[in-house]
Amino acid sequence: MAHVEAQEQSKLSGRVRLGNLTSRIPEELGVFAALVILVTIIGVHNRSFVRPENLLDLIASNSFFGIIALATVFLLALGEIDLSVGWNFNFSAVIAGLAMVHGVNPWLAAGLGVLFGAGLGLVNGLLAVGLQLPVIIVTLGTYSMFQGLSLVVNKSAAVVPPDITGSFFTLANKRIFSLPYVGGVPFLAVVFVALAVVLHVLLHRTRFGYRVLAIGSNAEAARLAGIPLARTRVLVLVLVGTACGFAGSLYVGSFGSVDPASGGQFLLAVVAAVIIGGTPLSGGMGTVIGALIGVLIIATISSGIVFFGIDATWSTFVTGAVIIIAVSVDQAVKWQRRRNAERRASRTT
Amino acid sequence: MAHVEAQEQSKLSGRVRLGNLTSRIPEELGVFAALVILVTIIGVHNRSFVRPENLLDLIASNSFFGIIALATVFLLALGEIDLSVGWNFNFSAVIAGLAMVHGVNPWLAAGLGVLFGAGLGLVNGLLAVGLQLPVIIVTLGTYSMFQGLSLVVNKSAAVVPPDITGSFFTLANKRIFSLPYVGGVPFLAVVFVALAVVLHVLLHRTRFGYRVLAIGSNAEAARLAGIPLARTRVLVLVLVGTACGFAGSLYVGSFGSVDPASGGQFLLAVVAAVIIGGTPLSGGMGTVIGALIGVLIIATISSGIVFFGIDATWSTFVTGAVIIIAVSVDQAVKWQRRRNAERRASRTT
Amino acid sequence: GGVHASTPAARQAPEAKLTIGFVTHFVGNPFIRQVEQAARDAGKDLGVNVKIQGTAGFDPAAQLKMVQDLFASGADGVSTSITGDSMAVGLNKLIAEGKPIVEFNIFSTRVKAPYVGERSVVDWAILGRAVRAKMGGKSASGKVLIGTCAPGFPALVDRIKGVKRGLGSGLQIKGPFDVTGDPTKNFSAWQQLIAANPDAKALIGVCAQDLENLGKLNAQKGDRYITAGGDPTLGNLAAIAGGHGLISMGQTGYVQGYLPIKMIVDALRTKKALPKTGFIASGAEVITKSGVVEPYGLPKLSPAKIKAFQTNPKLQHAFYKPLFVGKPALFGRGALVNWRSRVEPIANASR
Amino acid sequence: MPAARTEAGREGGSSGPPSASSAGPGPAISIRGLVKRYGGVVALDGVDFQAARGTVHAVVGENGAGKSTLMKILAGAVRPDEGSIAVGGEVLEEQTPQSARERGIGIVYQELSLFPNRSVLANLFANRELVRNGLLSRRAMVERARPTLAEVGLDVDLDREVGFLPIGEQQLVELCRVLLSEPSVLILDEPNSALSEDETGRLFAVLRRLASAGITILYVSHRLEEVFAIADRITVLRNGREVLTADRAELTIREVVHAMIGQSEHELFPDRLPVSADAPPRVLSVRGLSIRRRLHDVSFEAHAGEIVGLAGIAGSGVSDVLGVLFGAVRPDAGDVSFPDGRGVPRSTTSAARRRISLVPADRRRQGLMLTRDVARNIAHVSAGALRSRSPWLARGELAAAANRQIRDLQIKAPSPWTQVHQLSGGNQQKIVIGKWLEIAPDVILLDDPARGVDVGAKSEIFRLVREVTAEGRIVLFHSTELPELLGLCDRLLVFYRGRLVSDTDATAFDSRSLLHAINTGEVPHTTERRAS
Ligand SMILES: Nc1ncnc2c1ncn2[C@@H]1O[C@H](COP(=O)(O)OP(=O)(O)OP(=O)(O)O)[C@@H](O)[C@H]1O
Ligand SMILES: Nc1ncnc2c1ncn2[C@@H]1O[C@H](COP(=O)(O)OP(=O)(O)OP(=O)(O)O)[C@@H](O)[C@H]1O
Ligand SMILES: [Mg+2]
Ligand SMILES: [Mg+2]
Repeated sequence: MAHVEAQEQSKLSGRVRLGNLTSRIPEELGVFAALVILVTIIGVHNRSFVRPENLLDLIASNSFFGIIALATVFLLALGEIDLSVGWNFNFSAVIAGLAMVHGVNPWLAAGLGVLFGAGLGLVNGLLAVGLQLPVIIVTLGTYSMFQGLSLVVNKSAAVVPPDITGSFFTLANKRIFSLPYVGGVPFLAVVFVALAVVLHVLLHRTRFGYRVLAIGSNAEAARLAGIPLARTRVLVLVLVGTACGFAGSLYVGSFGSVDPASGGQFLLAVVAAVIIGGTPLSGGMGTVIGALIGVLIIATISSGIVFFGIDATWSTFVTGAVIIIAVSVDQAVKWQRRRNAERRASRTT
Repeated sequence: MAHVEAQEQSKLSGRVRLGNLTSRIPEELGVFAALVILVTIIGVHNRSFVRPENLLDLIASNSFFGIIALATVFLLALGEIDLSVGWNFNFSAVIAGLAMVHGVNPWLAAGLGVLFGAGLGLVNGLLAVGLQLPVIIVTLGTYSMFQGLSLVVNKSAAVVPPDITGSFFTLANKRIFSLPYVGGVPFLAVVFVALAVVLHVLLHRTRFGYRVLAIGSNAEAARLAGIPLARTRVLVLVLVGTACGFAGSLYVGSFGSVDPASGGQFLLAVVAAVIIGGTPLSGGMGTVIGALIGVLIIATISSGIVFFGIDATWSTFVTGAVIIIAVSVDQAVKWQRRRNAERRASRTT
Repeated sequence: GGVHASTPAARQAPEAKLTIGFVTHFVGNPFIRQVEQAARDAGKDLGVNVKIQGTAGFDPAAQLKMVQDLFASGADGVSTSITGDSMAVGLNKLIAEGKPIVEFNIFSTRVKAPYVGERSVVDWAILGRAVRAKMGGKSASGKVLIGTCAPGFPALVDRIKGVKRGLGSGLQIKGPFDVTGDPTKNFSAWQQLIAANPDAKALIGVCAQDLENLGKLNAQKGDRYITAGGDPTLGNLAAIAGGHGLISMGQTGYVQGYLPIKMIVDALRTKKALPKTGFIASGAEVITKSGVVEPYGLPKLSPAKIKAFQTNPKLQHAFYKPLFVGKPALFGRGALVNWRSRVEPIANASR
Repeated sequence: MPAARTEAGREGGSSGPPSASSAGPGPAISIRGLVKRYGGVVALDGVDFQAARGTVHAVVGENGAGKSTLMKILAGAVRPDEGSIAVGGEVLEEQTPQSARERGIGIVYQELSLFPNRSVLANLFANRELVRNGLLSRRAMVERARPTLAEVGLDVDLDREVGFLPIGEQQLVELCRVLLSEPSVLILDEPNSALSEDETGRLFAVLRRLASAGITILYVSHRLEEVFAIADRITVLRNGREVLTADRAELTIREVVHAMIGQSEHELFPDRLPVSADAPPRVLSVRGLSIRRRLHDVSFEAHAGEIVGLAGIAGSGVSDVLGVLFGAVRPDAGDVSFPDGRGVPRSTTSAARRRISLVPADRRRQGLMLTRDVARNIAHVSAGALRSRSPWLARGELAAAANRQIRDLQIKAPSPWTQVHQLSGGNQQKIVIGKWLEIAPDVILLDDPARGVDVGAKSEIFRLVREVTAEGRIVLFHSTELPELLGLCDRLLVFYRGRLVSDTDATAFDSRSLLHAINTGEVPHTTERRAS
């Protein structure tokens, strides 16, 4: 397929040969450019969009599906995809919320929510490994199972912790420190970005990350290299589940309640963020930073719709069109960069 | 990943060598068994479910996303996936409906709807080939674009042809012929099953189908064998688009109207049907008959919920659980069959 | 649809226990949940089985299939919300076969059945007027933002029409903007709307989750804005109680769940067919800090009482049941016993 | 950096391989009654043999004899049905790849097991990454790899994704990876099938060093001259049985070939045939062909009836030239005219339809659909690329074509419906050739076509090449094996760093001067013919 060659070449990645040392032109340059262009355009149209406070709020309020997207990179790097993330998020949030309703200390309850999410991830993992099925098939089932069970326990009513004045809730909505020129930075935004850095390191600087990428690149070769396939697969699904649970608990903290529908729409946004960010479905490659930028692009688009005051009837269409434009910019930058890379490579040989 | 070997093997299975002649044990045995078991269980609980008339109605009323699922097999066989099918269906139906509203002959209008769907497929194809992007990314954008434009043209209201007494509408709801013991067979059911046979032949008995599977198996090798990648890719997307338009026109015919929400939920059901049917995301393989059975499994589950009188609170969970059970049955049968296959093969030496 | 199996109403022996199907959209939505609960209560009171089915979102074709399957599996009557005209042809086919069907919450003029639901325009005009008053009544001026979760969805279009009517002239009304139905997206949508329009005076959302999120944002902004929304959800009540929200319009979901069951059962037992069309108002609930004004002369509810309803269904059953029992009356006890007398032209539903 | 290594050991859960010294009594391998069946096919039929410690033990045999299966079993990648393996006197039970690694058994698989979209460095240390305080230490790994890379002579960007390297460089990467694991038993399954002569030379130097350090080496190859150059002892497999084992000193190539294919060696390179008279004189001419920074002003002519050899190492531009002629690579400058009077094909599709064929160097990535059957692979071009009146895919024709090629190329496949990944490496290679022969191509570009093919089949393939050449077709032939270039070709084009440095009659070179030429670009300035 045409794009296969494109991918092939894009595998030429940012690294170019300079004798033996290598200079890194980040993969994520393209999406980043797309993001900057979007933000600029909207900012020019309406200055108040680019006020640091607003941009930080934007990051914070999109950090919930964002956190899940970051972890999902690992799954796509493995060549898999999890459809159940949205309802895992919802179910975990509901459990955390119910725990608080039943008087558990909010911090403990939040921890419980995280563990619960991890547990649901473990369920996905064990089913996938046990039945030797692709994750997409398994999560097709657990998608409805998590949703259904969540409905049963929340009695399809919003779960509202009685007292949301505690330190947990205040922190979740707080601007924890303030920067010059920028002002207060929301806790959620900090957590989101910090997590992105951590997961980036986990994927590209640890043996675990290397194993994930190796399996995604060539599962059979990984087996022959003695990499534990099943275990790694389960671990990645647990990681994704943990992210869902974590996002869920944060959600309870910052909203002080969980609606039965919360997170139900996450799936498409998560996948969109990850692949717009530059992680292919085919596995063996993945960029957490790209996913971070992908999340911001999606957030910016929906916000831009509002700032441009685009009529509700047109907003959906515009969203789609802008996505196409954004990925085109990404491609354009990739091509440009590839040409430069070749030129520099040749100069050194 | 564990399932990769499983897939590898399942790719091998199906054909069992007996000396030089080959005996074909259909891939689809497993899902078929799962379907039969489901139908039996529900039938035992409530006889009226297994009345031929009811089963035929079940097939007919699920033929809309079903038809799209059949065509989507080609796309997965190519290693691609189209997120926009639901809104392509909706948009095409709206166009066909509007044409009727503006007094175009229903048959012509329906034809127009089909062409329009094909056109949207072409758009996806040209974008994917032109931007050298995976179809999933492109359709992430067109998903919203089609939905948005459809909303614009239908003014977010149902499109209702003024006169739905014409031959087109009656045929779409007719039982065209009647079989002994079975009774009248709905037109939609006939079209759906017939289409499955046609597309099965197209995939496995024609050069076009051969090219699709060849590209899905190894795109680079296909390119170096002179197989036209871009053209085949575009053609497949046009095929999927045509199926969406066709289903859309049928929908208008049989429902006598199309709503802004119609088809919005199709995506997950389509993907579910295809992969439950046994077509992997990885490309290089595909079974249209499997997809047909996958559609029927999904239809049976949702209908079974009603016949069992399972309350709305639990229905979602049950749906998911039954999906897991169904795919497990499939796997179990596959393992069993593989074992037999090997035994028979070795006996022949 | 395959429906010949079910025993037509006419041949139904009175003492045999009836089965009534109830098909909703948005399974798991709190409002829908209340409607379902009411249907269950009605089933208990009237001694019939109530089978509840529903779709996750808006899926007319799927809902129609559920109605057909319900009759095929032996239901004697079905009440369903009409999420799209696609259901009309199929439902009318069943109605023509003599199957009793009642629409609730969302209707289609094409379906030949009676409808129980809100009086969108008139009711939401109340909310509009309340906001106007808060903005300074006659002398009011300034910017009002309106958000919708389903652009162009007929019922919501009517609500917006009502809001605008209530707001009257002289105000700068912007929108409707798409603030989406997804609670998380909804929050950031309103957040961005406020950031984009810092000068707005009032924010009105016509969907259930709007006021809750508006309340949170308003709290962050020192309650600078006048906010209003719909439905008595816990979140909305909290927002109003906390003084972050002005008013919420309810549509008395309990009546929308209970009455259709009663209508069908009455029709079957008295062998008197349902009206082929018509509208019965479920009644407006006006939720403000002072409490909830209920329709049909029901006593005023305290926010605490509404909260109690959510956790203990028995209380809400006890509260609403009087409407449906005893001697027919205009208000209070017995107000909906003789429901046939309350049937209005369907046009009133969107007037 | 011992610190780093032990770290890696713990992290890996596998105690790093015992270095030859710490291995105690050196492991000799002894195999008894090894049987492996695949369904109906018997891959190994009771193989016994011993390999002594510190020796290079060659295992040879025709394609499908069972060599790779045997090696995979030793490496724990495949489970035997019967028989036992003992390494260093210790009988192995339930061997897995991991347990084999822990026992210090290292292997280079014939069909490489690399991670295409991972960097060279990540591949070199797959699952043995070096860790410094919790994080991977890129520097440590580079340091660690450098000497080995130097010794093997692999000079690539360590951050380049392996999938982009030519097959030869990929083989070197896999070789370095196994060397870095410091095995006590080293298994090499056709490790140099795509390596150039001096790369092979460096490999052999390494092997000798390791053997003298007491490491046992099993070496599988079809290049018998090289086998005789490196091996201490030779075992011949035939139809899954061990038919001959002896010290090299006691053997001749002729004897080995006889043991392999049951007939004493017939001429590997067929004599030049007279060009059939009715074939009109036709020519492929290339003028000033250039690709930015890869190919510089290349001009030559290839006439029907002669086999034109392209000699050059990786990076020389040979595959680029072949790629351009096939329409797979876009040139920046230059013009080409084919016998059909037209220029460079717009696409590989139009190339195939103009009966221009390219047998690519990397069969797995560029040539085969591994999970599909022989028939469909043979039909790759005829059904996939060519125009045809009928839209149908006739099973009968598929089978007929497949059987034709199975017969002509002596492909060892149970049936046309056998999946290709079930075939031995050499037989897979024959299929890539067969799918092009099937369309009776007019211009034939061969990029190392006989890689991993046994002597018998090789001479058969060369005979076919000779025949089609005589029928008046244009044939360009590239191989990493200089004897093939010298033995088969009539004319030789030598490429160096993207330039055509020599265009003479093949007899102008002997193997030494050709080796010198491709590695330095310096050609013996001699245009007069030498008697061969
Ligand atoms: N996975 C498999 N399934 C079925 N048959 C197989 C499989 N692997 C190998 N075989 C068969 O086992 C026999 C031996 O194969 P093997 O790869 O060991 O041959 P080889 O000696 O390595 O040949 P070559 O020199 O071509 O590499 C062949 O006939 C092959 O078809
Ligand atoms: N797709 C590619 N993109 C970038 N660099 C490549 C690519 N393929 C190969 N290379 C690099 O270019 C160099 C030459 O590779 P190539 O396959 O072109 O060899 P060649 O010039 O054809 O010589 P040979 O005749 O040995 O094949 C190699 O060192 C490799 O690292
Ligand atoms: Mg081999
Ligand atoms: Mg090359």
